[in-house]
Amino acid sequence: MNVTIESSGNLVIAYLIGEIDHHTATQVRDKIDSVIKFKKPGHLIIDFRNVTFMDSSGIGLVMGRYRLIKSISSASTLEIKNVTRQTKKIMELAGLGRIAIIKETNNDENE
Amino acid sequence: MNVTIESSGNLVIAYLIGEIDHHTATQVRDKIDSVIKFKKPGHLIIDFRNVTFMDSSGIGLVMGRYRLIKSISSASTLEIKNVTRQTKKIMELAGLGRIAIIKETNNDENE
Amino acid sequence: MKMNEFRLTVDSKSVNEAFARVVVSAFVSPLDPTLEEIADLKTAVSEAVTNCIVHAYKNTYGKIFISGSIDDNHIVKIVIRDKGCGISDIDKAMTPLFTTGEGDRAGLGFTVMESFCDKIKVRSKQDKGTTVTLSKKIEGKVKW
Amino acid sequence: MKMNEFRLTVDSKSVNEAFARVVVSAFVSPLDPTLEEIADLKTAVSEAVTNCIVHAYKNTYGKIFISGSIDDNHIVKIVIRDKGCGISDIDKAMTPLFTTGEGDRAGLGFTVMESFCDKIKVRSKQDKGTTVTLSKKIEGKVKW
Ligand SMILES: Nc1ncnc2c1ncn2[C@@H]1O[C@H](COP(=O)(O)OP(=O)(O)O)[C@@H](O)[C@H]1O
Ligand SMILES: Nc1ncnc2c1ncn2[C@@H]1O[C@H](COP(=O)(O)OP(=O)(O)O)[C@@H](O)[C@H]1O
Repeated sequence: MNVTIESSGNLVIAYLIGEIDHHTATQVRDKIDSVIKFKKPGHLIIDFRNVTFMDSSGIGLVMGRYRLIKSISSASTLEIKNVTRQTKKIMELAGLGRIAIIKETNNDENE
Repeated sequence: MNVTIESSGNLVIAYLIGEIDHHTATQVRDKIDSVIKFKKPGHLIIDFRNVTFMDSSGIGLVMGRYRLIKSISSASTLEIKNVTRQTKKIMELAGLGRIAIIKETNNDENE
Repeated sequence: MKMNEFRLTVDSKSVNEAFARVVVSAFVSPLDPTLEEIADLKTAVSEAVTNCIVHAYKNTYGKIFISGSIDDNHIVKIVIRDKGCGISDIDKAMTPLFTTGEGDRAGLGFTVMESFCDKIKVRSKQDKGTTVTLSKKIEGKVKW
Repeated sequence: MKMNEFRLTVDSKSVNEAFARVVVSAFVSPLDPTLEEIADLKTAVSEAVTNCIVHAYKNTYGKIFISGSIDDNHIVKIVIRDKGCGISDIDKAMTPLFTTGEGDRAGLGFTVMESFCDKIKVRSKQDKGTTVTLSKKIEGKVKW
């Protein structure tokens, strides 16, 4: 499986794993969405630390989850964490910074 | 390069590296042979610790070096060291044990 | 002059997105590419192959034809061809964020291909299919 | 029933021995093969592809046609075909240690293919070419 999900209180964290493409994104999406719909989190973190490859399907995955949490509550926020060099290039191209707080790898881990 | 060679006194050690197939074996052979012809060793060790793949071209490589040292001096001996699981399977199929002393990985390293 | 080339045919199944990426990266590996060059090329190929599956053969199955060549200037050319629905307006299709896809398509496939390769050429004919040609020079790791 | 398949054409250049191995191992990877299954299959493919380069197209160049399929019993079939010189006596060619090759050919290619696969079929016609079909069931890693 390409995702592990943790949740506590108002927060859901999705740790993506391996290669994120159209093939794997479908399964990842379904798994995250079922948790979001159940937990209705105010804050969603998507962690990219263990992503070894990502194409624009990964962008679609992030934007789709953003739309979903916003549709549940317009105050919800999205954070993208531990972005690696290759995934960062695609996120910049997509302008994901406009909808999410993006934190790169090796940035301060504890908050 | 797929081989590093050390020599001291009567001994030549060839450390094979990476994938040994017909493509790489040609270069490896030329490099080992030029050292053998120059040093005329009484004992040749071929070390397989860092071999990640080998097909029957590796067998040809070993047998050819065996013939070469024997043609220089019939008293010369060949030793095969740090054989991994996959390379061992092919060596057994080829009966390399008949011409060389074969030592597997994790066998006593110091002699 | 071509140093090496290949031709590959696969089914329009999403499992072959990863397969195509590995094939292309293995093909260029004799050029000793940097990690970034490999990642860029894999990403562009992944976009083009995904488009065949998601758009060209939407609701159906067909073959995807991938070919590659390396010339003596280390320019890698990868051609991804389908016999699917075709694209009526290529300029519009290549506009960032434009998508006819459902669900989570971001409309960024062509944008990624353009920015991760040196050159992209798209030819298409409605109901006949689409051919995407990606070119990228592989500088490779500097040898000291 | 076929779950997936591919067709690949490469030049008879020795750099494509490694390329063919990577392609085949990427193709079967959705079956989650063990390291040993992957190594066995790669070795058998390497032998067959090398034979096309060393024997079939000796002193010349030609195309090598590789195709693969996976059926729903997880039986992988890899077909390696050349349009080279052909084999006059297949039984003799398959005898362990028999070789017409120069230098360091060990005469063990067919022996390796036979023992590392479940089944091997060789068809050949002189001056027309040779087709080697390898079959191997991939049990894969046991899922707990
Ligand atoms: N091979 C193809 N066959 C048919 N239509 C395509 C093909 N590739 C792209 N398109 C069209 O171009 C649009 C934009 O493609 P792209 O930039 O890759 O974004 P996305 O795949 O996210 O939609 C697609 O939505 C589709 O309408
Ligand atoms: N594709 C081929 N085309 C022509 N001859 C072949 C082919 N494959 C094998 N042969 C013949 O069969 C012999 C035995 O092959 P093999 O067992 O692979 O050992 P080796 O490759 O070491 O010679 C070869 O020496 C060659 O004469």
